[in-house]
Amino acid sequence: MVVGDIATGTDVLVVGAGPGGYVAAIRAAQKGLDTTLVEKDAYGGTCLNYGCIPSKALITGANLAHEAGHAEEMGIHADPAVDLSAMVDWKDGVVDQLTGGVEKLCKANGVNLVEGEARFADEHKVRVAHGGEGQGSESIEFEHCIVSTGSRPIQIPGFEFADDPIHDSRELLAMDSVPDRLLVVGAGYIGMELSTTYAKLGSDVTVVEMLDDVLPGYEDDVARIVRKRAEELGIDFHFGEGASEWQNGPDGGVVVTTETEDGEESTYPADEVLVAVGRQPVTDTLDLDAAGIETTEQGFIDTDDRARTEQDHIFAVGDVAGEPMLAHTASKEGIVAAEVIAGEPAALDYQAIPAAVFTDPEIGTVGMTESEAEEAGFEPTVGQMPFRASGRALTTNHAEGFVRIVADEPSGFVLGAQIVGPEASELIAEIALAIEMGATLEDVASTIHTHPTLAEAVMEAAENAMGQAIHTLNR
Amino acid sequence: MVVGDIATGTDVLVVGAGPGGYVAAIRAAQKGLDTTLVEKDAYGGTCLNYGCIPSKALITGANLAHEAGHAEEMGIHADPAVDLSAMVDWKDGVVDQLTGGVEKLCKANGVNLVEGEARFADEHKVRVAHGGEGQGSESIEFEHCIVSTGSRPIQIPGFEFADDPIHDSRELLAMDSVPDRLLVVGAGYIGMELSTTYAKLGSDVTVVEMLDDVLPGYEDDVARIVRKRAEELGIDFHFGEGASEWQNGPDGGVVVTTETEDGEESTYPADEVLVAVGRQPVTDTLDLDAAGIETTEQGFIDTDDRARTEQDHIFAVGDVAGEPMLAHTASKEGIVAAEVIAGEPAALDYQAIPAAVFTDPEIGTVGMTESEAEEAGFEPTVGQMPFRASGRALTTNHAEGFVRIVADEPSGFVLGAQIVGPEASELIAEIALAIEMGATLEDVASTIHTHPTLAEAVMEAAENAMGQAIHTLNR
Amino acid sequence: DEAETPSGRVFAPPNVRRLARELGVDIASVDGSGPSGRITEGDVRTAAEADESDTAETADDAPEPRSVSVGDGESSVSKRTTDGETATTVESAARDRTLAAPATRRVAEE
Ligand SMILES: Cc1cc2nc3c(=O)[nH]c(=O)nc-3n(C[C@H](O)[C@H](O)[C@H](O)COP(=O)(O)OP(=O)(O)OC[C@H]3O[C@@H](n4cnc5c(N)ncnc54)[C@H](O)[C@@H]3O)c2cc1C
Ligand SMILES: Cc1cc2nc3c(=O)[nH]c(=O)nc-3n(C[C@H](O)[C@H](O)[C@H](O)COP(=O)(O)OP(=O)(O)OC[C@H]3O[C@@H](n4cnc5c(N)ncnc54)[C@H](O)[C@@H]3O)c2cc1C
Repeated sequence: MVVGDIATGTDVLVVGAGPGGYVAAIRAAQKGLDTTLVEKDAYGGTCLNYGCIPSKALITGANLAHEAGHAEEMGIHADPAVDLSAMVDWKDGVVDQLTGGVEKLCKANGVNLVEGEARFADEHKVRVAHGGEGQGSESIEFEHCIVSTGSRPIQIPGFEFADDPIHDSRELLAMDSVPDRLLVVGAGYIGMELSTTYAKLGSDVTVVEMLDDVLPGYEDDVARIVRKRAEELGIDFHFGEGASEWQNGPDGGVVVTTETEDGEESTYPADEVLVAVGRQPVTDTLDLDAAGIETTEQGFIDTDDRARTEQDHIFAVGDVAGEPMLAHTASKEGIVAAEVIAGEPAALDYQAIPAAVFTDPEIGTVGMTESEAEEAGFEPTVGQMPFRASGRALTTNHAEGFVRIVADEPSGFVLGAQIVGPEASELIAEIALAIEMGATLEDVASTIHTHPTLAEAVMEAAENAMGQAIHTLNR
Repeated sequence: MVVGDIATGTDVLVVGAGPGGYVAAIRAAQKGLDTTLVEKDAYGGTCLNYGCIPSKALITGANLAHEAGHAEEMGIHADPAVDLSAMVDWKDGVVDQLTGGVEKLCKANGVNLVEGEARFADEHKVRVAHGGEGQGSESIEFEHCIVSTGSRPIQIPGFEFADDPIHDSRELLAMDSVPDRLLVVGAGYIGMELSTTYAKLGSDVTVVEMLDDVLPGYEDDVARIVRKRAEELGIDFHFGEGASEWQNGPDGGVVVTTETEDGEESTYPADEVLVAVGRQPVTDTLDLDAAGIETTEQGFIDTDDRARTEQDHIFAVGDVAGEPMLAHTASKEGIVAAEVIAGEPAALDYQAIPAAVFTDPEIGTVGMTESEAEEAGFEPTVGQMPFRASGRALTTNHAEGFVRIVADEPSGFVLGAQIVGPEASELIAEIALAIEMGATLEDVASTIHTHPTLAEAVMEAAENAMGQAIHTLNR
Repeated sequence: DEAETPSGRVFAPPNVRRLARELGVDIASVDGSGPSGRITEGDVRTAAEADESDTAETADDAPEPRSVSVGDGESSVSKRTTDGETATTVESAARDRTLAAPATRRVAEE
């Protein structure tokens, strides 16, 4: 059936069904607003289909296979064989379950779902082009719009994702078999998560990074623990080098050339290449000027603390709205946008955004580092608990890393935390709540923590900052 | 060298170096008090040597071996062989590291360590009998005393731990090899943790329990998930039966007879028998009457909210002070006792004690259940999030269970939570903090939680209680 | 609009409960100004001042002085006492940072 250009109207039009958009749409519908969600590709967006979820699934699989194969110390002898295409099938099953769930939840909450690609026609109208069989297009008029079209990987000159051996993260999460030699360009969190995964699955991994350490933006002692472990896993790092070109190699693979700032060249053979140097907002395909919205030089949409763009009735949430480009920020912004449209006193007034990196070990951070706290005018005091002093960490056979908590000395208010170690992604949740609640070190230290758990290390770090830790020597 | 009966004096005498005693001693010393800690067996007490730590270490090993052997679905093919005595050696290494740490921390904080068994001579004096080579004894006079002598397993008539095939949990954590057939008497948390462990290591496990379900004290829907999984692992449950006697069996093992309330008998063959029917306080070997202290009928010492006994200068902490008999309660009581002795305004004024059971899946609970909240006069509202709707849970391939949060409807104050599922022991920490802080559902729901994490399910449960969950349908 | 809290349960963070003991305030009788009546540091200090101007009597929850020879002769109680400023804003911060819980901020917003 060919659908002609019919025009419909809606209170709230949401463009893009990633964690920003689908959450915004559900909340808007929950608030009684007539809501329409347009998605051109797959419900759940990058996060559920090609990002957070697939990467974490493969990390689980790689960890299990690797750990079981390296547990002689614990009396476990195994030599696991990994069938990557079966692992990817399992991962796809997880993704399907979640994206199916998103679709069902949208419908159950009364969100109208439209498949197609939206472009602004004017300040109150989009045209949606339907792909595939049905073809055609439709116009949708809206009172309010939430733009949540996400981001795509940045390409570097000479490395086209269209070329066979050159991959973005999405392709690397859907491989048939484990490459013998993997070259990774970029040691940010996506590059590091995937190099660790493939190193554990058995690839020889080489990482080239322009800067001088892994995970730029993280403190030295945090990044160092992850880099050391990656090196133990056999990952070969080359810092201060940018990938400049690639050629077919003599042995069927490719040879990648890198260049330092001074123009020094090196070459690395590989079978597959992952380029993970960052992501850019998807705003250039939206005809945003028709809606009267400008973007920044990098293509981001500026928003205020209600997630509003320069057009009062148009909101932007998620990766298009700038850093931090994280799924949970997208969702939070989506919720705020929906509630603001519903007339509620919602605002992006959070104190801290937690973030996690699922490397080995994991990283979890929230709020301020010590030096950020100082810059902000606090008098920071810091407490630390190494996991090697944690009973629970030792019993899990993962005792690398530490919990560090940052607080304001005079008031005791908790300002931030950096955790690197087992389950760091989960442990950070307690400190995020502490920060939001305006909790003091004493509050965290006085709260009884279950023994034996990793979370005790959070309590212990707070006690350490107060000079009264039991399981570490106080400074 | 034979030490005669010399008398020394101390501000604070701590009897027993478990998590109650050693923590109390360290804190007392930190407060500048002259502190002496007497231990007759091993630093760290039951918890580090024979309880929490060893059990969690073996659970880690059993989980890894079992998971790796059952991951075909994820594309992992392995057939792990377990050398239990090597696993136990690894566990012993973990224990040594921790108990060595406790000894060092005591010394570093200036605690005087005395090895031997203490008995009260009068209200201000103990006699310490030195075991082993040195023999002899000494008297120690004290201003204040903290009794933290812990607990021991209860024996049942006819089942002597001295008999070869009859074991307490301590012995079961130090086996040379995996028994073919293990019979477990008692389906409390220790019985369930160990049956699950041995089932995963390959034993045929039979559990007999007097009551009609596993884990008495936990809500039905929580216990059911753990029982179902245990049954999947091949554990054979017999409820409503008490073990009455055992005999040598024809095949070299034993035959255990059980009896129902109505006198119906059954017999079960086994190679090894674990009796885990509860623990009783170690107070009968202390000559407490010489100190003017009576115990309850079950041998516990009554204390007030400062951990004080009927003698103002004598405190009792940990398992001797009654339920809940948990390591972290012991430590908290130890800290309060030490601070009260130091003249500080400390008190056992916590609102909630979290607890965990390290079964498959784990259980974590804190504060009130819905019915407890009702009994206490609140108007409870409940929110729930099943882990099968959690992206992170699905990516870990462990999506059984749920997070349930209990709050007071009119005020929104969080009152409790029951979590059964992956990392439940860790996730409960955030809700413990929420309860202590007087947080409302809105506070928990508004705190940004990292994606993808299990902790998001806590936020989602709070949203569900508020009728605005995104990833579950609201009731 | 606050209902009586059942079973004498107090909704106040640990540091506020400790402060109440330190100042000899019976926290169960303090009116909370936070969301749903949560008790803040400021509420306890106000109650303490009111107590003081009332009578010099201390609540029965007050810590008893104990006859111990503490190392430095001074308990850490006095060291821990903070100045009288309220807990909601940290003035030392150059940044305008509100240290109030989400529910508190929403109430303010409304
Ligand atoms: C490998 C990888 C791992 C990651 N891991 C994590 C992690 O662990 N934690 C984390 O927080 N973040 C992670 N991220 C980042 C996370 O995926 C993004 O921050 C998040 O997806 C942003 O959500 P969004 O809703 O803004 O956009 P997206 O998820 O990108 O969704 C945008 C949607 O809009 C659709 N769309 C675009 N244009 C149109 C149009 N014109 N019409 C209709 N539909 C349109 C797209 O098809 C897409 O479905 C990861 C990313 C990658 C690539
Ligand atoms: C298998 C098992 C698993 C467990 N798992 C957990 C768990 O996961 N989490 C949890 O919270 N709890 C757990 N527990 C319970 C936990 O071990 C106890 O609650 C905790 O050890 C109590 O601490 P305590 O300091 O009171 O006593 P104990 O740890 O029992 O220490 C008492 C110490 O006093 C010494 N002593 C006794 N009498 C004298 C004397 N007269 N003179 C000198 N020394 C003396 C003993 O030798 C011992 O070292 C577990 C227990 C077992 C058995």
